[in-house]
Amino acid sequence: MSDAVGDLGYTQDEMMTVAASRLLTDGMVIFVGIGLPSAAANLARLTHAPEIALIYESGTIATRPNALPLSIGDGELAETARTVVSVPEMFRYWLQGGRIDVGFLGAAQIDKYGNINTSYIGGTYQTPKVRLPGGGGAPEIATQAGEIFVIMRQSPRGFVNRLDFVTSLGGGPRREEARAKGHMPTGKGPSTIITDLGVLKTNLNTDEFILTDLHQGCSAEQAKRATGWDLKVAEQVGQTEPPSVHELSVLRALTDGTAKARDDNA
Amino acid sequence: MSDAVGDLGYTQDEMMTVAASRLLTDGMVIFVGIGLPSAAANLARLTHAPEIALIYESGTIATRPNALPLSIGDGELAETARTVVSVPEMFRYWLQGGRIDVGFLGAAQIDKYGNINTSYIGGTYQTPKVRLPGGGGAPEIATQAGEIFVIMRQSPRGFVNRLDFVTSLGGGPRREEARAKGHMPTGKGPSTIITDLGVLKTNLNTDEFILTDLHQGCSAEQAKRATGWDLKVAEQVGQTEPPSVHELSVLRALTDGTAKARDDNA
Amino acid sequence: MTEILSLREAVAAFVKDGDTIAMEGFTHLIPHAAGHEVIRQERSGLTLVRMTPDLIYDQMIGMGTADRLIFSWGGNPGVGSLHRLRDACEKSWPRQLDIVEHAHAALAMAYEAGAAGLPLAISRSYIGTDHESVNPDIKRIECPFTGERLAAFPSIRPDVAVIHAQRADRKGNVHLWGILGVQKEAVLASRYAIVTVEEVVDDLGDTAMNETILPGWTINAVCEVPRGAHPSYAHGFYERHNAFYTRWDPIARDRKAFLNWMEEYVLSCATFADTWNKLEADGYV
Amino acid sequence: MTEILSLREAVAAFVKDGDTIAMEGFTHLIPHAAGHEVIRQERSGLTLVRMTPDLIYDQMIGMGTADRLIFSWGGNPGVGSLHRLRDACEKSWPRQLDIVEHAHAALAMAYEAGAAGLPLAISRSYIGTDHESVNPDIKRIECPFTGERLAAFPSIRPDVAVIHAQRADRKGNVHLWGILGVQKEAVLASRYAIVTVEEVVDDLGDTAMNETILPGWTINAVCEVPRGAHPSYAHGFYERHNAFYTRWDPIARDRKAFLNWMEEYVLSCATFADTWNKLEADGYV
Repeated sequence: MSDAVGDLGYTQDEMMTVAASRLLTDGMVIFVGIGLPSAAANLARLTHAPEIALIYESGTIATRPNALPLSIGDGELAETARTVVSVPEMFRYWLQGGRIDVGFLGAAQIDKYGNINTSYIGGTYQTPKVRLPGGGGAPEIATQAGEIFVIMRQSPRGFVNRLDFVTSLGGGPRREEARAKGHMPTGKGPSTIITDLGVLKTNLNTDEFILTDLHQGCSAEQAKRATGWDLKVAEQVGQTEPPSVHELSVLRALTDGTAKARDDNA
Repeated sequence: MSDAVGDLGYTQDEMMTVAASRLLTDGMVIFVGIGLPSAAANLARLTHAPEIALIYESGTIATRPNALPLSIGDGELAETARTVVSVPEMFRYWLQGGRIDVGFLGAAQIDKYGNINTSYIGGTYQTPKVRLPGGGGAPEIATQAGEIFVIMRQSPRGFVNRLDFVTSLGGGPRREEARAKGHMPTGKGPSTIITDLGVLKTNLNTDEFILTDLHQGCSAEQAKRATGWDLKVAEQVGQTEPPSVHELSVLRALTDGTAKARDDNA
Repeated sequence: MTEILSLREAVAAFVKDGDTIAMEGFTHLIPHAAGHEVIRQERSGLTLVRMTPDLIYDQMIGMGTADRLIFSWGGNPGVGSLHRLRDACEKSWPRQLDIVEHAHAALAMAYEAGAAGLPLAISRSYIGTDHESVNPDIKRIECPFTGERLAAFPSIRPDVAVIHAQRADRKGNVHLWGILGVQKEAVLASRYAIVTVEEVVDDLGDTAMNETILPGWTINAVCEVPRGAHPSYAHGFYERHNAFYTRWDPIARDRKAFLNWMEEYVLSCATFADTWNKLEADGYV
Repeated sequence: MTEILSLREAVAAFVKDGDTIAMEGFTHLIPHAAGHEVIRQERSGLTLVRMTPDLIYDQMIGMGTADRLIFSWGGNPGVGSLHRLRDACEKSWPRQLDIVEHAHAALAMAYEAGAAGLPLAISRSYIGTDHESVNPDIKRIECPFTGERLAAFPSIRPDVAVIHAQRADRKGNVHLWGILGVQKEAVLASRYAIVTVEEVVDDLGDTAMNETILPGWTINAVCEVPRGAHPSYAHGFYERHNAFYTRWDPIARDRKAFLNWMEEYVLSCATFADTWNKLEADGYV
């Protein structure tokens, strides 16, 4: 645990995951991306939000895995789900049908309005420098879930001033333009970005994401340096409560389970 | 059995059902209407076409009832089905998806092109003299199944010159008009009408239904009198083979089973 | 989140005069008891949506709860007419009933589009039929890729869906199987959903992985009403009561006989259990 | 009607150069063995359709079978990039690969529209994104009832669908459960369908009433290929082989390592059973 910080020896990634989990309240219906969102959502379920309903795009509804899944469609997600539906049904009835409170996403690149790029970086679309995986479920999650939380590490490469490609819509002028053309987002869009340094929320006046909270040991200066746009800082910046012993132990049990699952069938 | 005819003592309705069943060949996939079509289709399955797949609009696929169902969604249809799908799936994937060889319908009124009225008779649409049940599955079956067989008793009230309302499309000029408007029927439409007097098939030149076969004891004159349009008769009229002892006994076992099912839960 | 309520409470809380109501069930699992409760609570001005109106809507129409019916097949299956529906269409008794006539495929897809959050459904429907001339809800859109002109019609988005299912748990997770009809779609297309069930259980146990479940957060009220689908059926609990469907025909044929029957077996009963006891005492069941 | 064939026979009979092929499976039940067979039979000019290209298409693209890819998420789940896919996109190795980029929702609905016999799908997709600027297949249609401008895109109608399932009977009825993905839709949208299965049985027995069954008449060929989904999984038979996904990363990163691996474990093997034996002997499994 070389990057451990603070008294309890938690990492910044753990702080980020714990902070994200606390934003999920009991009874919420969450459309969960794989990786960090899945870790935060399951941590919430196993701590303060036992009746949270986790939905993965593979079709698993109200699933309760014991270890964090490695893929979006691991067998354990199906086994512990209340029911499993087809992928078209998932996107038609559950996401587009307006049955999701929060879409919980990761991202490769994000701009100050919460627009996300997961398609390509550099070069041209036809001949990209780096071809990324693409949007997956995110383009529709971003406009159809009630609101969007994004969890990603803060760095100038990820928090950029201009995206090469908008794979999933954020707020701001683009969202207004879409509405003006008669394209109707049904959710509120991205409201919160949780990073390894702190929390960003949209400013009601500008629709820009601004820094509202810092994790212990992190400074606003550090956050600004890790951001490719001119990051505004809220007048009152909150301080995140460090992970509790219970939160940390549950999170570590979840990730240990994952490592074990990976080894078991190696 | 007061209306029994012929040596074996079969009724004209039985003859009609047996004649219809013989048109269904093994391996066919049939979308089956309730009542006479269901009787004929199950008779075929239990005699010469064991691998016929019967589909009812309630969502039951490849069902094998022991008694004729009273409703389109009897429990036995579900219990003996290979699988049961939702009604939207039935109409989307199976019918509109082009997975049906033959749609097998009954009708209240039919015209010489095989257009069918099951909506209303007399008065106006808003204030009908007789309000009929409506189309149910038939409007899309008529245009989306590979071809359509119709089974109904022949009478001037049923075989009419002009319909008050076209609930389901036949062949002829209306079908051509629809195509010209860019509305695309994907099946061939009605090809055969089986009645208690004989069999009518479409004439390739005029698209009109003409009399091609007579059951034993029935005359072309009788069929013409039972038809509201000027029924044309084929140059060579075939003679239907009477029901075999085996066909009759299977059919009666089917209908006896139905009567029993009705009594059992009375 | 779901409340476990009596049927009376659920109807009082969620069904309002003038609402658009979908009480669904395709032959199987028709929520008859809930229909009785809507009649008892004297709702009026309803728009009723149902693929197959069946006896449940024959009774509701005959008792004057509805101004409008959206449907695709209105008969007494295997028996004949729905006489109260006919009387309303043909003679405006007890009041005028506007009808919006669809075909099964289109109506099923309109529910599906509602569940899918879309404003419209498109399908290869109403080719060469007269429906478009009497139903202004049917329009045409041109496929931008093929030029085909497909039927377009508004999705169904009821105020309230009412369905019957075999089981629910106390959190409102609903389990139904057998002939599924359009119930899942009706619930997900609606603003509110009431589910009557044969039994409320502590735990649904191990249901098959892909069985139909409506999670609690899609359901507003669950009401335990044993035999609440009668004379329809609940697979695994009781069979369709075919004889009752036959016996309904002469009752519904005559206005007075109908009103007497409704007085006796619905209006003068406080709950469906009372109705059931009377039906039993009088040899109906 | 279905034939029970060897995988070699099935691919030879139904997969042609230049075809549009959908080999589906959403994490679960990915038909990897069938992908190997297509590579062995040196098909070329294929248009590959798949929501999540996964290792199966990484291998097929790297071996030059495809000119075009229609997809919505192309990564190695939980590991990182599909390096062969990236090399084709970024450096046109081994040949140029045209990509048609969708989002999951839209691609799933395009399959569904194909299964439903429609020329197009409509959805509330691509709101405010750049997809429309690079994918000419995405157009807009105006809802005639609300004026909303919905995304419209052509349905997916492949020449051949290839899926893996748990079981089939000798008549070709296919039984699959667990995570269902878009396999039913892919099969019903396609002209031909090949299904590899863990086991062919005389009788599927009593499957749950509403479980997913693809009847024999929708399937052209069934091939018994035990472990044919590896390194993906078959619920009830074996688990996802996560370590293999990790191990694939360095192999796929390097063109030569990739070609050597494909030579050793695919091209020089006659069947998937041979591949499996080699993987076992070399400690992969």
